[in-house]
Amino acid sequence: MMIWSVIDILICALVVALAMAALYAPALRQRVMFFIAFGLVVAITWARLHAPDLALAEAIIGAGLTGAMLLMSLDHTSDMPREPASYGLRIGSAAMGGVLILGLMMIVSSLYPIHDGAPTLAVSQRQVESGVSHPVTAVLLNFRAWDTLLELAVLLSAALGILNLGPARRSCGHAASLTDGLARVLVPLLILSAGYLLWKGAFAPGGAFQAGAVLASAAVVIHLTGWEKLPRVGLRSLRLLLLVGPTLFVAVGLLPLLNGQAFLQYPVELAGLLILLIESAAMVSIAGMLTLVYLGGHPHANWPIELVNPKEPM
Amino acid sequence: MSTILIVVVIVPLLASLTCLMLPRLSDRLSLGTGLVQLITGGLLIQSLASGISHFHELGGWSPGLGIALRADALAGALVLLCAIVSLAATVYARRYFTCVETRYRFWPLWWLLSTAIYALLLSADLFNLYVTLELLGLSAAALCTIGAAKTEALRSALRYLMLGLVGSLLFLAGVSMVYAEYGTLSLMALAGQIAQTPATLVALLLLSSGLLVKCALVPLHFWLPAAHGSAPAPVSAVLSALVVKVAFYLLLRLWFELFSPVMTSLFATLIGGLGAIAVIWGSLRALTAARLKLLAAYSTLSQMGYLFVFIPVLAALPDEETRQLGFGALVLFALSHGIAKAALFLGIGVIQLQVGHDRIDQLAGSAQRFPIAFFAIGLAGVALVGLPPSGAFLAKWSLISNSLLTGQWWWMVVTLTGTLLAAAYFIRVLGAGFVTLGPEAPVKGVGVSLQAPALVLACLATFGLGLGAASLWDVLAMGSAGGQL
Amino acid sequence: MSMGELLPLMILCSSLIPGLIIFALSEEQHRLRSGLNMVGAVAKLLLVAGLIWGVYQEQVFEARWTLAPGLDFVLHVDALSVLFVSLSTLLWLVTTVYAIGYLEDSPDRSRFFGFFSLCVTATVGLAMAGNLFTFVVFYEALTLATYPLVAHKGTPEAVRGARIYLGYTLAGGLLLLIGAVWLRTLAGPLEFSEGGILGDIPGLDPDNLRWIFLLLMAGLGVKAALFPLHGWLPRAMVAPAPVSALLHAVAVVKAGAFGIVRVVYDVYGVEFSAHLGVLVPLGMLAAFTIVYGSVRALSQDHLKKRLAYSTVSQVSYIALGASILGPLATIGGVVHLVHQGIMKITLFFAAGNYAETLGVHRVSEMDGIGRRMPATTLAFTVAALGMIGLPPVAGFISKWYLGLGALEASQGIWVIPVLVASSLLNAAYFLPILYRAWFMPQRDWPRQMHIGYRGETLPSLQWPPVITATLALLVGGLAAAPFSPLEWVELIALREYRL
Amino acid sequence: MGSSPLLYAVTGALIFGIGLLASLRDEALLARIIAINISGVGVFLMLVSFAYRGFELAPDPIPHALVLTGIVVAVAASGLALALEKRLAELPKSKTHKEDSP
Repeated sequence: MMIWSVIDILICALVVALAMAALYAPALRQRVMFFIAFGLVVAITWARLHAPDLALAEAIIGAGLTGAMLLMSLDHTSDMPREPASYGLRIGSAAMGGVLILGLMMIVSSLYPIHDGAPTLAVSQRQVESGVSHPVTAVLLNFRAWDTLLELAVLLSAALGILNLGPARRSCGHAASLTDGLARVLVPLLILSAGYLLWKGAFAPGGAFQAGAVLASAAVVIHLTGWEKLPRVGLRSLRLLLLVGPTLFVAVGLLPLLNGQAFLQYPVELAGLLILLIESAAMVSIAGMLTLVYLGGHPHANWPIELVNPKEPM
Repeated sequence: MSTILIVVVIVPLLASLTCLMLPRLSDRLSLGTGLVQLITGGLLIQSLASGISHFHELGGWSPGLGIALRADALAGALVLLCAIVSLAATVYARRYFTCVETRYRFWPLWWLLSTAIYALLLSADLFNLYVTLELLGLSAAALCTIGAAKTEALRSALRYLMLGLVGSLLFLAGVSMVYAEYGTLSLMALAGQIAQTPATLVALLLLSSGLLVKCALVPLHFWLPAAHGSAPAPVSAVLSALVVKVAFYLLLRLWFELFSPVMTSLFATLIGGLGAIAVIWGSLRALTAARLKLLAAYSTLSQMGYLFVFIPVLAALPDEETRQLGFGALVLFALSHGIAKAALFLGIGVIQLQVGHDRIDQLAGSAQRFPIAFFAIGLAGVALVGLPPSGAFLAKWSLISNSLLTGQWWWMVVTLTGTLLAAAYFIRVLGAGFVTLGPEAPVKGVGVSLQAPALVLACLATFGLGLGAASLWDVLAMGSAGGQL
Repeated sequence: MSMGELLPLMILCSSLIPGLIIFALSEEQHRLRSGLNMVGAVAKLLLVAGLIWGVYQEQVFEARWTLAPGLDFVLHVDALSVLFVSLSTLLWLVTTVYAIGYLEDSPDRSRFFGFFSLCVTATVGLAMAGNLFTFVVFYEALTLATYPLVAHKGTPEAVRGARIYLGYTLAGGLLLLIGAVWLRTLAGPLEFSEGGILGDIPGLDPDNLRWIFLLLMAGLGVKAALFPLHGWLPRAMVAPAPVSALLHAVAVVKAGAFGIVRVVYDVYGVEFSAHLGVLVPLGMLAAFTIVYGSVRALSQDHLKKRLAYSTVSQVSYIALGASILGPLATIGGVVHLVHQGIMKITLFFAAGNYAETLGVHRVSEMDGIGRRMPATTLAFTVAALGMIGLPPVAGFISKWYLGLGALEASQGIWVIPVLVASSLLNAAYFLPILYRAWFMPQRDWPRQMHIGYRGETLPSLQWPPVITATLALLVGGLAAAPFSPLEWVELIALREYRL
Repeated sequence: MGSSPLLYAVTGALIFGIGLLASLRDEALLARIIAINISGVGVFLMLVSFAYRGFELAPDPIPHALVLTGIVVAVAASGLALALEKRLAELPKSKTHKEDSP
């Protein structure tokens, strides 16, 4: 046990140190690098705290996708900030912030010991009715499926907002080291592992989000190598790509209403199948949306539809 | 299982997806969706008034394990408000965005925002509320950028987004503390359990400050004027009328239902004090604003301030019955402001669209050129200032009366000062618009469907809510029979 | 719904509905617009006739609508309401005729007549308000409906005048609101009742009541143009003549005075007010305003301004009457509500005719105008003499009863001199006008309009002042006839003093 | 289960706090996005340590699901913010209305 305590202390110190570095390093580029490192250490932390789903998600999304986005944005971000506030003001606000943070830390420590609440007990009791054996997937796709549906809506609104803004990022020389050959190996591997993660989600860590994020990262790799081979998605296909996940989710959710049951109340015997169905569709949409989020703009100037005459009457 | 709650939240989501799928149908589809929402809202409030309480366990799981949707009278009243305002704004947006491509980009996001609002109003789960808040923030920020290639609009949208994120983060921190302390996220389960512990107090502060950012209470207000002042008119209308309002709705739920054991009179007075500053400061800024939309945005700051001034007065009321009445006045004020502010923004949008700007010192001739829109602006002004027969007048009457009753006359002074200032900034607008131009021929006429929504809303705020307010109290009394309030 | 509920609502709607329809009309539909206006005005007159009959028979007219728990919107008709309702209805009819002629061919008439109708609706509602809350509602509504009328011309000067007007009246409205809310929290629903209500409620703190009285009077005093709250009135002169006529004779100024009467008699109760000691200061202020307004009127060359200061002075007679304990003073004050209205509207019609037909705005331009426009000037003369208080014109009756009342309340020592001084001052600013108009040689007029008609100007401009001047003569000369204002006011006084 | 989860929870609170403070500084957008993300991780860390039940017991799955949702929401929001920034950078540096900014 002793050795674990040491490891815990080390991990925590590392997390805090990297966070400070990512927040206060002098140059933006350094901060981004530290942030990516921070994400990786946090992924390890999740693993340590028995949260492998999160470790996967953090590594792919938190450190990977966000890091890639930040790196790409370095080009057009104006450089380091203007002259900061006066010395006294900074000391003052830091002192006040410090006191607040200390208070928060003390309050958090007063929360322990933590006991299982009624919902936690209910999850373990009713796991069998959820159709999947992995509890996190059961919570995400069944017990709290409404959260997940709305989360898809959040992703959709980010993607739509981005599509409305302007053209996508150009692929550029940032990742010159990532050679063509490596990418040729990496991309099929990523697609394969996405499928695996999706399938595995029913009984082990993994699922639509991780799988979708892996797919998106395949797209990122393609983009980074500067391939023009990223299949040119037509407008209609793009819309379908974004839609299929949420639409299928809603449709499956609405069906039980016909029987006078609740929204999203899957029949117990079909639950596993339906969840897999929803997850597959969601994975495709998530991949599409995350790719758009990464690209930061639309691949077609005339999103969302090809118009003969843009001023056509209603 | 109340299927009507599912209709309320799913119809806009489906509308969003369908508008994305079939852009060419989206104009007509949106109109239909708005109508359906209005009918649903009406049915919901009607059934609530007859004493039926609505509850839906999503996935069939009991609350705690799953997420529940529920509607009491307060939620029902706000659902109806949102349905009314968004229908008006939808009709308006069809004419406002003259470029068809812009409309096609607008509708899916518009209905996502709507989804977020309804999901938030009906949600009975703390974490689910966090997700709805994020959906609200993201879709609203994305909408702010529609059709605008202006630096100003993009910059304020970005600031709006970032502040929204900070607010959500604070809220999430509060949620996690609550979960650690009580082991559940269901509002119903929490309501009976909340006790006076230090962690609960901190959780309350975190949740409240997160929401206060979104309500733009002074001193967390600085993002609002730019964001509301530079978005397209229908979006501004919904942002000012609904988006800040639903954040306030959540605060009401937290303060009066969940955390009532932790709410001290000191806390209430502090909140009221900030509200009072917002009332005065917002009005003063509105008085000196150079543009109409900016004036309207500052007016939102000040009007939101009143809602917070209600809090200490309500908290000090001695018995349950008068508090119930005072609470009704608060809800009435929120509804009245929502509808009137939407009318104001829609009316301003007409002028801005036709004249090409909304500078107050160049408004001369507006009263002649856009009689309907200008009349709507005037009527909305009546409701915003709180003159009879508007709903806000009744609410202010109650606020003043209660502040005298509880011996807190200073809230009355704030209310009256704010009212005078509000009158002053509206007189400024009316005066500028009434100045006639020379004999040169007026510009082409403006379509009725662009002007009518503003007028309908303004009439509703000034006459409808004023004369029909009594039923609100009836509904609130019915709806909260089983609740905490 | 019984007739007792329906009639007050119908009276409101008879101007509200035409007003709303008129807003929707286009500029060109002037025939329809005028028709609607006239139908509304005549219908209202007929309905009011029914009302008078009913109230005389002691029928109860009351409509009640709960707006919020504890806040009822009440229309209740008593003898005092009837007096004010009939005055406004009658004068609205005349003013509508006048306004149709006055605004011929000017722009934005739909807006004008729409708000004009709303303005009368608010006035009538104010007259029929059954409790203080409803009164406040209509009081504010009146402010709002008149603002666009004052600003109607759209010149920077008009907009400025309107802004000042709105600033004053909204601030006054707020004071009234505070007073009303405060009193409401102390004393319950505040339903107007003859003889007052506060005297019967035990346990009220007299000091609070005095403060509230001050607030209410300050709020009402703005519209009633009590010194020092009268500043808006001369500036609101920029409004078109029919608006000025309505503002001074019926709507705004009278609403304030009517409110003072309501509060003193039907909320506080005149005896209870005297007991609180609030009447004497009110009376002093009214007396001062009477003299002050007259003195200021002396030095005005602008005709409408001179009339405006005259209004400041004359309206305070009503407040003065209300502040003297005793039925005779009450009669004098309340009957002046009617008499001043009829006379002042005549004066403004005449002033409007001068300005519209000949472009004459100033007293110094009026030389010989009596020969050019004899009918108008004759009407003006009758009204001016009435204002001075010469029998048999109506003004005499008011002053007579005021004087008697003051003697009865043994306050003659200061009231009588005020009345005398005021009458002398009235003479001093009206007689020179009359002299110029009749006896000085004609000059060149700044302009000549409406000369194609048989009369001296447009018929719809010429007849209204003649009619109202005749009316002023009739109510003065036939003051003892049944259903004359004086007789009706005696009925009111009997009921107020529970005699 | 020792004090490990407590340690992580307190670390989470610390990171949440410093991230939040940093996000309020007047800095380049990129830095503020990093700060908000770090602050979010702080909240997630608290939640996950609340879920931890020691080596032998399975953790509480609910916070894990919540955090997963939170991670996805965070990337969506960051993406939108960065895209807005990109669009702003592409626009010509036009005159901004001075009187409009509060």
